[in-house]
Amino acid sequence: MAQIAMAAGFILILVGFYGALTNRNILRMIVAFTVADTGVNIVMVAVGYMRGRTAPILDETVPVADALSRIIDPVPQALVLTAIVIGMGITALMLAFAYRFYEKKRTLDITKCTELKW
Amino acid sequence: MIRKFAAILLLAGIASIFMGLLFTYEPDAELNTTARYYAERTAADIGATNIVTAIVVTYRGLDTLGEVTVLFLTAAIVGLVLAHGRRRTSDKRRLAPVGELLATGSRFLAPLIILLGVYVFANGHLTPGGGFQGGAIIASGVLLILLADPCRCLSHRVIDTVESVSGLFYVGIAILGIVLAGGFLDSHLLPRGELGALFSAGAIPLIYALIGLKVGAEFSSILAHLSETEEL
Amino acid sequence: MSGLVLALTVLLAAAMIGAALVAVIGKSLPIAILSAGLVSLVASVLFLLLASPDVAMTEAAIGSGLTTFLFFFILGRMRGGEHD
Amino acid sequence: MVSAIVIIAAALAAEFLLGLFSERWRVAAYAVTLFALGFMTFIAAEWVWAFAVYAAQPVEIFTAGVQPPFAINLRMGLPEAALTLLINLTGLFSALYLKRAFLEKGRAAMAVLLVFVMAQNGIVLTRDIFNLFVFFELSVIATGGLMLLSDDERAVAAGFKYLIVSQVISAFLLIGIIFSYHATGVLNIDLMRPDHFAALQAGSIAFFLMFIAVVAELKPFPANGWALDIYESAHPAFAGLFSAASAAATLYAVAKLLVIGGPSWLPIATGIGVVTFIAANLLALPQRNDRRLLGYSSIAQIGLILAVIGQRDILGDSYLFVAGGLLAAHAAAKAGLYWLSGLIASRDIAGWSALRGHPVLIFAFISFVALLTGLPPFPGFYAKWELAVALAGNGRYLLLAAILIGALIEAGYLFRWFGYTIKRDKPVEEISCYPLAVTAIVAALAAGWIFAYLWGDLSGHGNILHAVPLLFALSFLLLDWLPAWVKNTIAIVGMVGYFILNYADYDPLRLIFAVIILIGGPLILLASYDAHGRRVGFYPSAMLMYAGLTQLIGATDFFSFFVAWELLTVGSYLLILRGKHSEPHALSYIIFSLGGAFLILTGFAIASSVSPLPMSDALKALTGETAGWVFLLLAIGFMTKTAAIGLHIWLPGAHAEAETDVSPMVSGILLKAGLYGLMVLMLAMGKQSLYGIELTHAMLYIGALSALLGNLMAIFEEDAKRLLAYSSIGQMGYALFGLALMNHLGWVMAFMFVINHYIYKSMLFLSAGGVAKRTGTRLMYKMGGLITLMPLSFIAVLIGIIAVSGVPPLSGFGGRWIFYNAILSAEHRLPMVITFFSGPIAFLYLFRLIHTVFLGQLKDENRRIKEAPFWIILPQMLYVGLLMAFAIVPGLALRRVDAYLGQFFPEGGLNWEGITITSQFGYWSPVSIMIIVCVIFGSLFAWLLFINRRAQKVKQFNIVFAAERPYRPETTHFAWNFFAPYRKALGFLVQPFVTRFWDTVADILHTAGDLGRRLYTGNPQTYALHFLAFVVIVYLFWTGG
Repeated sequence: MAQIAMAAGFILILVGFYGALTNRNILRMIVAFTVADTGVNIVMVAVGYMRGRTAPILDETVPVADALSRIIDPVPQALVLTAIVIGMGITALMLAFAYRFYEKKRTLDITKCTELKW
Repeated sequence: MIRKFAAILLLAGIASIFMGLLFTYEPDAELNTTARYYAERTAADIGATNIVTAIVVTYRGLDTLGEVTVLFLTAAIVGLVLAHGRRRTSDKRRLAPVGELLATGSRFLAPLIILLGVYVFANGHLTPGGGFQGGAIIASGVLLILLADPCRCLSHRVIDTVESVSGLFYVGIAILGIVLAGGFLDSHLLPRGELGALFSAGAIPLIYALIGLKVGAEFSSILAHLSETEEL
Repeated sequence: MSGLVLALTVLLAAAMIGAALVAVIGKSLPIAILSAGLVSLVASVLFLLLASPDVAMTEAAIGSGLTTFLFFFILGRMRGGEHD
Repeated sequence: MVSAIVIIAAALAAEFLLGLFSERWRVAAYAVTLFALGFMTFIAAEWVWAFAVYAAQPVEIFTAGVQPPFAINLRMGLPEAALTLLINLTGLFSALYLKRAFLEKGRAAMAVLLVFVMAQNGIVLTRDIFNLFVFFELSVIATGGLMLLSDDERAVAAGFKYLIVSQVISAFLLIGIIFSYHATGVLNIDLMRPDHFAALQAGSIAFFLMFIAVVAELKPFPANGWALDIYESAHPAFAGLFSAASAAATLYAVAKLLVIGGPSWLPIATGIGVVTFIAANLLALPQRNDRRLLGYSSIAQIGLILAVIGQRDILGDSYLFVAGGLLAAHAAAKAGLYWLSGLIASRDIAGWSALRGHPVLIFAFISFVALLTGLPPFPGFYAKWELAVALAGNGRYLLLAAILIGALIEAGYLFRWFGYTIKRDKPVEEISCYPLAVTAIVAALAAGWIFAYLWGDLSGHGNILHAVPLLFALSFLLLDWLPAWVKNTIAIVGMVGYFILNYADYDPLRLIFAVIILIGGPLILLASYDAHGRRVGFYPSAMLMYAGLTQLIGATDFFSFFVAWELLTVGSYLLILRGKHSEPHALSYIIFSLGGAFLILTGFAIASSVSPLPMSDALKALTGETAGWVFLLLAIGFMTKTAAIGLHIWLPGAHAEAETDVSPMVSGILLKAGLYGLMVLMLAMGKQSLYGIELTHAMLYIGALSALLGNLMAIFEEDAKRLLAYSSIGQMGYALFGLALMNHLGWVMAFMFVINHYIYKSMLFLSAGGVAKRTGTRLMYKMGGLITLMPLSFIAVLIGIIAVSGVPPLSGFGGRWIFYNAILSAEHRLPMVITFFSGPIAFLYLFRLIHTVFLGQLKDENRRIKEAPFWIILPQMLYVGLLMAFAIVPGLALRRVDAYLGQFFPEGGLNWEGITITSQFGYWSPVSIMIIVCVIFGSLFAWLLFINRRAQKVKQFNIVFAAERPYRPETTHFAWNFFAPYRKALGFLVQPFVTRFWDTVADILHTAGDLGRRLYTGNPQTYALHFLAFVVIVYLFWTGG
């Protein structure tokens, strides 16, 4: 199951990159990047998954004493939480830059931002 | 066309790297060193039932501090980027007011949503959810207000103050950890309390609440900045 | 039970990839944005299956909720930009 | 001591505090920002102090009160302390510089800067890989934000490009981190071990992804287009910070990662680094935009440091010294240069000529260039030396060669830029001397010199800045406000004083050179009294050259010899650059010199890695093929300085275009440095052969060809000073030939040339310079008939050419006499014949100096000119006296040398009894020759006067108007193209093959750079594709290798 999720995550990353690298519209690029980000998150969570265990939350069903044998690895989840928020921050930032770009050029074509080169 | 071809070719190369990872991946049968420590010690040391929260707030608190800073930074930069083109308020086109129903509904709903957000981060150490999720929910409350009443100018002053004060308290608590407890961001400032109670797990609920407020304020700030842009 | 979960996982994965392809290749930008939101939403269900409720909540609230809103906010400001 | 984590906490607290300020309280917000940065700097400085002075132990900082790996921990050790100090200090000065922009943009911008600086600190301090990711993201976002501070509208797009590429990079980083965690069970860098990764294939791929993502932040070639756009368009204050601080932090992160990756990753790091170093330098060549050029140079430097980090296996503990030295130099120089660029309105590198008239800024500029090119006394020099020795000692010659080639290209464009600054037309727009900006620049300058001192103290070779001659030269920087004549007096007194104090320490061989440098130098400096005003920049440069020369002959080990070599090179370059039209010539001089210096460095590095003995003993101790290679490298290196044929193209321009009193210095004195090097080399190593070719034999041919072709080129020259310059090539050829004979007389002859060449070339250059000063031209056909107007100059030239051409009675003849004796005892006939024939050719061009300049018809426009100025004539007259003395008693100087050479070449010495000198083939009595010649000349002259006593003086008239006015009037002049018939016969020999060859090399490099940089299309998607290509290529190398 983890492998399936992981494979799906990798595919999302590749699909996202493909979209981000071939679409000329900036908004579409950003959309594609969010897809890739989701893929990364899925891969990360899948790495921490362990078959037949439950979420790392101690309650009546998972008493403290059993935690060692009942819960999955909590670390990747903690990391993904951070990664999601950072990803959202960068997306917001890119959107703001896109707005500024459109404001100046009245286009969202990424190939039009090549004044700086060589 | 060449670009597409190159992209496909290179991504095929990347895919083969990923396949190397995927096909040699073997799930752990037992928790590894780090996870084992958390599973065994969190309840006793930190007193939080949600181990992820304990990790996020305490063990890897520096990451979270950084993460909060990412949002802070993003909000600040979005403000800077958009401040450039923003015209004075007087130039703003007056949009037609939205319907009475929507306005009233949102006035009624928004506080509830915000309350829900508070609930989510207040219980972060016990149940799934926490400062970030709670913050996002608060922000969606703010979003609702913005959508319902586009002419309303959200007070940046209030948002910034909430954000700054909660941020300062966060850093303050972190530094207090050095002085009073075992180190930066140590949550043993406050008593551990009873496992599973609302007021338990040391400073975690306090920190997560501050994070919730801060994140909520930051998201709101981003949204408010965006909502003040001109239609192009 | 396990077989059901497995089947569900495969289904979710397929749905995600499908939505992702729409998001990346599809013609209309609003639909692409919605599809990307859908990818996140399906991913959050997948996170639940992977025993990660915290991540699932975050992904749903931030990944599929706020981010999608942000896109539409910006898109609304740039009429005509979507056709470039 | 304040805990290091307070650095991060302070930044965070300050930025959150800024949120409470109203937008109206910008000044207060700015004060908070500065205070926070100052506090962060203070903490870092405190730690540096603790580690450096009290040798404190590194401190681990635990967060959350839990041991790693269960919580994030930081570490503060000496490297961390030094790096955070560097970062925070740069941040502080950038903030000062940015005051205007900050007050305009408000507190949000200040908060972004604080986050940026904090993130760099975090990258350095953290020991947790995911935490590293968080700080990297902060750094990326803050970079995007700080791009908004620029006035350049394109900056926003550049920031956006970075965000796009970093999205791809961070995906790889995250996947790498999570799989590394899976493989090792920890996120802590210190607890991850190479065997964790080696066990599992997934683990090693995970490490690969992590590594490649962090390396991508170092802007490796070709995945660096975004960085160039950032460098080009960012606010200069931020570009400096970005180049200095973020490079420092990221390099340290890579160093941390490489520890866990294990030694198998080191070659990959080196490979990426070296490719980046060479490629970025090559692509920089055709660049005209100053900030983009600096961007290329930044990328190159970082690549070099990455390569050094990859050589950790052989550098051992000294890798911190080497990499740190390069990094310190890079940081100070790049920050300083970017900050300088903020003062200048034009974005073209030629626009930097606006700096002229601001000596402090010019000094800062050349210091920064020297920092970057690794010249002494800066840390990059020590680093270069250590690196070369380590690489040569471990047989990594290819890598060493690659690094040196890259460094040479970099020196090429940096010195070209400096040349533009000094020589190009000043733009209308003045620089804006914004006080805070100037403060930051001066701080960078001070940092560069402090680093120089520190690295000198840390190196095992002694501090370059403790050498008296160098300090004497540098003190002229502080005295530059004095009038020229005061400085001239100080210089003369200093040099003569140094000689008097030290002359007893020199052996006869060195004594000859010491006299030429320390007594001959002041003699030429007499001519410098002619200059008026303050002559800013002349004395530091000249004294730097003399300091280098003085230290050269005092050097006994490889290191100090090489230091001196580089010092004299830089000093003479600056001196030559002062000439009116000398810009391209000075450039080709410095490039050839540095190229030669790199060969010498390689030779020294090989030799000193074999044997730790002092220089001559170590050279002696070499055996086998190594000895041959070392000899070859060093010989070519030294022959670059003597302008042997093939390596000579820099000389004519450099010597001819220099100022009147500089030409004799660089010709009469500086050329001897190469001969001195050759002498030291050949005395120590004797005859060496490589692949069956005897190297001294090859040198015989080179010497002979230099003599022949140098003289041939001189005869077709119209420009008096160029003629003299070409003649120097020939003269050095003779000396080289003499040395290469490897017998007693050959060496005596070479010494004879050392002395003679100094005297007559100095004298002739002064005369030619004096004449050129009066007539306003150096073209000989525009002169004529000056004998009556400038009689003293005439006498000097007459005596000079008699001496040069080797006819009796002057010392030149002595040289010839010894030469003929020497070749009679040598076995190689062909080079001997060639050398023999170049003698009469010398007479052809020397004859023109008298005939065309002083005899013949006086030009109308020259009727009113006067004799050359007193101070230019005075040394010439002294030289005339010297030549006479040397002609009569050559034994004065040569006797002791002859005896000294007896140690090395016991056979074939001369017998110096009485006033005659006897060899195995005959004898030479200078005094009787003098008497005979004087009698013959005197009687002939008297007879001529007698038969011409009734000669009538005829007024001459201008023939030009007799018919149509010619298109090029000079073609009708009899002295123009005087040796046209010879050109028909021998012209093929003087075709500029060599010049064309080197031009082609330069063209190929330029074209390659120009084509290569088209890779950077400006499209962020292309940049992202470059990154993917980079990943795939490195992956293929890694799996394939």
